[in-house]
Amino acid sequence: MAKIKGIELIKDGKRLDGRKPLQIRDVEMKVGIIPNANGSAMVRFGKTIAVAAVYGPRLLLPKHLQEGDKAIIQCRYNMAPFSTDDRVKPGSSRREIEISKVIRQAFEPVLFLENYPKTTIDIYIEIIQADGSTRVTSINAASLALADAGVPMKDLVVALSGGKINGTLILDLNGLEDNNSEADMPMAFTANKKEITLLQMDGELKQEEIKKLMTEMFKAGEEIYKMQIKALKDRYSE
Amino acid sequence: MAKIKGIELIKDGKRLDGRKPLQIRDVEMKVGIIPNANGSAMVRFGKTIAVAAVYGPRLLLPKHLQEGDKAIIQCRYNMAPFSTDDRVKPGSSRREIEISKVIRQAFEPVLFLENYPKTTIDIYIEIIQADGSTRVTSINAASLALADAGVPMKDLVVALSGGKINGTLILDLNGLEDNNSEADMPMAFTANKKEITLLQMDGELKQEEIKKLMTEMFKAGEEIYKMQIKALKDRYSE
Amino acid sequence: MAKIKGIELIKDGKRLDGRKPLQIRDVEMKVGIIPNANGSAMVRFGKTIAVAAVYGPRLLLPKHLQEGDKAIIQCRYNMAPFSTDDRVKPGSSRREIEISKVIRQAFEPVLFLENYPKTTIDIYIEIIQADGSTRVTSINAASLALADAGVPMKDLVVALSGGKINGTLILDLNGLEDNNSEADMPMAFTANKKEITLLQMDGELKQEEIKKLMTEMFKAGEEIYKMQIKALKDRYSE
Amino acid sequence: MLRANYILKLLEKNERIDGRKLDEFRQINIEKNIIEKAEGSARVKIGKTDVIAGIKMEIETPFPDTPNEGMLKTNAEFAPIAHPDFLPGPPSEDATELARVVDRGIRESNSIDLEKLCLVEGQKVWGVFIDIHIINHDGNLIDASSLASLIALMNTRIPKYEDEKIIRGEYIGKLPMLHTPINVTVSKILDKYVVDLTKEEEDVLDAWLSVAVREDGYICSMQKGGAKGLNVKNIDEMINLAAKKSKELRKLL
Amino acid sequence: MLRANYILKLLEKNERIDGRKLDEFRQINIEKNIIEKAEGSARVKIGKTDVIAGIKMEIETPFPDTPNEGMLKTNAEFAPIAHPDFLPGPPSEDATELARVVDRGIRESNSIDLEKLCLVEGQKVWGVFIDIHIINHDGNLIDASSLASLIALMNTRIPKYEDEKIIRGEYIGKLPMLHTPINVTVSKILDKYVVDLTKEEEDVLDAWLSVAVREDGYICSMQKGGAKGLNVKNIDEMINLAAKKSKELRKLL
Amino acid sequence: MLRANYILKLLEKNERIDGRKLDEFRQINIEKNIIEKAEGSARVKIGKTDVIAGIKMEIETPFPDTPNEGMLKTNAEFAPIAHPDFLPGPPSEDATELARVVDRGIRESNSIDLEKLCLVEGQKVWGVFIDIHIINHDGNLIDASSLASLIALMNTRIPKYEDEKIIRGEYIGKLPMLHTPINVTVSKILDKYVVDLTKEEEDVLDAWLSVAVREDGYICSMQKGGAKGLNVKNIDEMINLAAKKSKELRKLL
Repeated sequence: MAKIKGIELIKDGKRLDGRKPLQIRDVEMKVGIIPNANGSAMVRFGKTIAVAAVYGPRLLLPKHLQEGDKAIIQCRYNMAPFSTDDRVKPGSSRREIEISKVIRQAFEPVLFLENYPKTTIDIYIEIIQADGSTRVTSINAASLALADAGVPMKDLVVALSGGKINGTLILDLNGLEDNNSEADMPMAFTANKKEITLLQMDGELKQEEIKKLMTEMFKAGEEIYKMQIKALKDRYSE
Repeated sequence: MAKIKGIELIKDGKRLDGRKPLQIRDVEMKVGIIPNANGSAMVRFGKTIAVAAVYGPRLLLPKHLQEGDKAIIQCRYNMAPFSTDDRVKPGSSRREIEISKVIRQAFEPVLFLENYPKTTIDIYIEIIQADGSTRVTSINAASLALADAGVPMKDLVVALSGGKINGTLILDLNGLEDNNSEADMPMAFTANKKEITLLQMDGELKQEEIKKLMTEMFKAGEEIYKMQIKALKDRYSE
Repeated sequence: MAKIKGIELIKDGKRLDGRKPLQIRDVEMKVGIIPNANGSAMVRFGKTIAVAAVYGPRLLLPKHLQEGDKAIIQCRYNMAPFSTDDRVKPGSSRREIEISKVIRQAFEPVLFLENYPKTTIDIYIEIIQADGSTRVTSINAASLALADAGVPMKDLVVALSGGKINGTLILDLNGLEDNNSEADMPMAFTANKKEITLLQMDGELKQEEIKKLMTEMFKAGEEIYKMQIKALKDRYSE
Repeated sequence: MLRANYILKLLEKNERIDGRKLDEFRQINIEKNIIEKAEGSARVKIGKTDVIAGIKMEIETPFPDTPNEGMLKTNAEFAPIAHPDFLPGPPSEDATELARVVDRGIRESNSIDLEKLCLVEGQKVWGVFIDIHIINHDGNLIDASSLASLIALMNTRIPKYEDEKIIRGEYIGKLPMLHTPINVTVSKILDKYVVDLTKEEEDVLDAWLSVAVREDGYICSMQKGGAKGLNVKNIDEMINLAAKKSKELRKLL
Repeated sequence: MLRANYILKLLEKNERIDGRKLDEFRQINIEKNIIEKAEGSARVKIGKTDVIAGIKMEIETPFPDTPNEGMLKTNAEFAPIAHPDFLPGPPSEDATELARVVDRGIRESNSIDLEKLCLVEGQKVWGVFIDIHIINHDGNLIDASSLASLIALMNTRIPKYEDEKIIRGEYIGKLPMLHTPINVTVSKILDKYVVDLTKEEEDVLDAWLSVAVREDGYICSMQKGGAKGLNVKNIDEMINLAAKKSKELRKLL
Repeated sequence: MLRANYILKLLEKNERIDGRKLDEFRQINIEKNIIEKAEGSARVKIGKTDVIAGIKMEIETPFPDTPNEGMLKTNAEFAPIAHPDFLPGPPSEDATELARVVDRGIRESNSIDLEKLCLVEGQKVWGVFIDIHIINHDGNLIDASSLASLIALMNTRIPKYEDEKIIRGEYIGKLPMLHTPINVTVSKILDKYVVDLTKEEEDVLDAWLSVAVREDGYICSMQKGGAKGLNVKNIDEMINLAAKKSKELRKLL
């Protein structure tokens, strides 16, 4: 999804894919899709598809990496080579390294790491298709995978992106919007306590716009939370 | 040795280097060429020259790589930068990684790995010059190097390549033939029991052709085996 | 600083930057510039700026790298990406690997390594700006950093470069001279005993020229030694 | 070890732990074109083994000795989601072998009409990138990956190329395919020939032979693996079985 | 741990271990153009934290979707001279994050007029390489590195380019700058907001928010870090504090 | 350690463990053009040390500041066949030093007439790749590798280059050589100067000086190594010895 000079992303109050500004895309969530993993999930927002698997808590080796009083989280966010318009070369880019770190931190506040000394909780994420908002889609998938793995969590983590196009605040940016937006703000938060565990922003926003956008994101987050709960129920009622 | 459109590789029953279809190239074998190694050998098929050295069985470090009940084989097949028409960049290519693996497996069936727990038997192979059939030449060299190292083997391993050019089954492909053949089939087998320990094939062959080719390869293998025995005798009668 | 065909580097007994043949550039030395390090120093010869930090002796991990009866020295010479005309790509080049080795060896003779078994003395050098003679500038900085770290030394190590341009022997080559010289000879030696601990030469010199040049380098080294002593005194009288 | 012994004991009686016959595949589930962004894609599940192959078309410089042919490159990633033993990092030896075996089956059977992929002789050709992504590993990765790759190729469309740019999302036609090789891996355990092994069956195999069979019956590539040898009779019978099973699998295309 | 407890105890009383107020920066020392070989450079010391940013201008091929814009690339190296825990080797996760946060602050605020850096559309543009070199790490690397990078850019000159060669040392003018984003990182420790943490303070923080504020008041990038969450009120107050402090820091430009 | 002590004890009496004089080389065996595929090659054995140097000629883009000169690149691989301590992997520090010392001897003596290797100024020149492959390491790798490289270069032929392609196997002439530097490494053990050390002698040396001497007596490169220092008198005497031995070795060319 290229940067296009002078593109009009919103017309007559509708986005190019027909959505209203604060409407999120069609969402699909499926828990337990990887039999080998302790927990796993697929989450799709529009064309963006993330698959997450959780392995652990399991003993961390070699020993010198262990923390004596708690578990560590190891997280890798990876884009499949075929997930984008131009093929992604295998191997971690600097973007992927940074995203892996912020995703890891999005879960640190909700896990009882002190209960599992010397172990690792591995969160692996594969972006199967990328059309914007991949990191927040990943977090929704990882949240479900952790729950599926039976790793105790203080709260589920819910995530989505907000932004601004042609002066209008929007939710859930797709790839074209992401690359041509005035601002892009991914956020993750705990479903009940609304503790923000990931927040990034790129672009140009006034402080009031940030506040307004967050309010809308919390609202939409309620819906995403319900979908998470439903996906987990579907899994256990299989 | 490039791929050449429409090249005629066999004329009047003779190959471009003058050989008959089932004739192997001039072969040279020399055992014990690397004083530092526990065992070593050089084998030449035509212009293809492979040097193999064996170190071990020796303690494997770091410890966590050790197998408690047997030795492991570590094998590296490597092409010298000057061994081919266009310089080979140093560092293992995917082709070299795969060949290292199949060569290792060519020897697993004949070694008494369970006799040497926690150790490694290292088989290192350098292709000094490459003119086709390098992996089978390597196996003949490694077989001699293992014998020279005094590593007990159930049987010597003998290897050669077969293939098809212009509709004719041939043995011991050179580089030009390899790159322009209809089929290329490297094979390794135990000299006496005729257990096949490496078999690969690329190209187009009917099942009957495969059988016929194997029969010829076993026959030629007898000759190669005799050369191996002679090379070992020459070494010990030095 | 490019290679320039037929460039005249010395005219009327003066070098292009106005120096006399045996004159070294303006030198600046400052000890203790990195609070985190056990010892540190900045040394500038003209535009060439080297920063050195010493960490240790400190326990070397992982264990299997330790020497039971002495400390090891780990040295890394690194060029900052912005230090040269064309940006230097991050990551160690072969040149940097070799220079790291010869710098390490320049200090081995003067340290009491046997006093610190199982430890490492880490010497890290960053070239902030490169205008010739970077390795010798680095050694002067490292010598001060070691002294600042309180690592006992038999003697301070002093270093400078000598060379030949347009038939004239010179000292302290700058970048343009280095790239267009007839010979370049970096040397490090102990300040008092005059034990040479680093010596390299590239170019064309007769044996008598080498002797003559060394004599001049020892002489100039006296001055550099005095500057080292002064820089250390300035540090302790802060 | 108890589990391994149990598997072997059952095999002696020609039985398998999941009730299958020795020459029976698990259920195969195929989804096509699941990745809109890829020029072609397929997901193949064989039992619990789950593999996605995606095809990307990119502009490349041809190899000097085939200046008017497109290029084929195959890559396999053992994504760490797929098995507790898979770790992040560069491709393992096994992933490298998998990619190369799949690649050879397709390349050596002349599946793709590479000459039709030349844009400017010696300068610009289409590169066909097959990327194999393992989602869950429960054995028989070679057959699953080969099948996924073949089906993905059969559904690949060539994008429009205008003014030195690939116009993603607009297509000028399908990838020209000449042949359809089917890869079947036959394993020998004890004196039995078994197909489509699960991961725990793979842990007790003696040797395997992977055979790519073309629609015209030609064998286009073979690869032997495993720590034990095979004799000529074994090879012959394993090729027979592979050829027979390839006909069944072909019906899935 | 005693030290950590002491820091926390003081903070409860709104005091810091070095006597500063919670919203007070350490002394900031700025040196410009310290590297003659670089097209621009700056050294920024904030207390004992010591950072050099150097700018190199190189000829690059533009990205296909911005054929008439220059390129910006930011790299950070945690040189092992700077801290006992920094080791030689490829950039760590933290160094990667630092480079990307600095990069985004500059990129997203449109600091550089990249369109003026095009030489031949689609073929040749100026690449602006920001290299951040940490000399001593005593906390708050993001603010120090951002400031050093901005000042270095503001002092960058474009070299002459003739006959396909860069003439180093001869310049045609300054790098065209449109905006000057100032990055301020606010940390939450207990229920306090604190700026410009030292390394030992960073070891006890709960969460941090880094905010790039433009001269016109626009927020141009944010990054949250740390192992604890933040609520909306926290975020709002932290942005407020960042905006306020950015005005102070701006006077240093 | 007993062995080391024995070596030292003998040296005190000016004796060596293999009966040689201190300034005596082991037997040197030279084979030329052993690799048909290489444009030049040589195998040099000094005692049990066994080294192959191969030369490949490739088309390269020249460096910007020497647009009409060919390029020289030297690489050394400590192949794991050659010594129990050599392991597969990227070049070690010692292999890197070896390659650079050999390279400098040849480069700094202007051995190759690089200006004659220009095809199109600024665009295409011949690259001369020296690859050193250690077959067995029993000491004195620098002298053996330098000699092998020089002899390989002296026997190198330039391939035909037509229609943007190298025609391997057809040649237009020999590589133009201007000078022939001979590298001799002199080691100091105790107060003795010794040449051509075996591996076990190298383990007890104090310092070494490697000196490349040209046919006209000029010294073209030097490298000091080892954990002890050398004084001016040492250096002078070691250069003397190196110059003397270089004349003997030169007869082997």
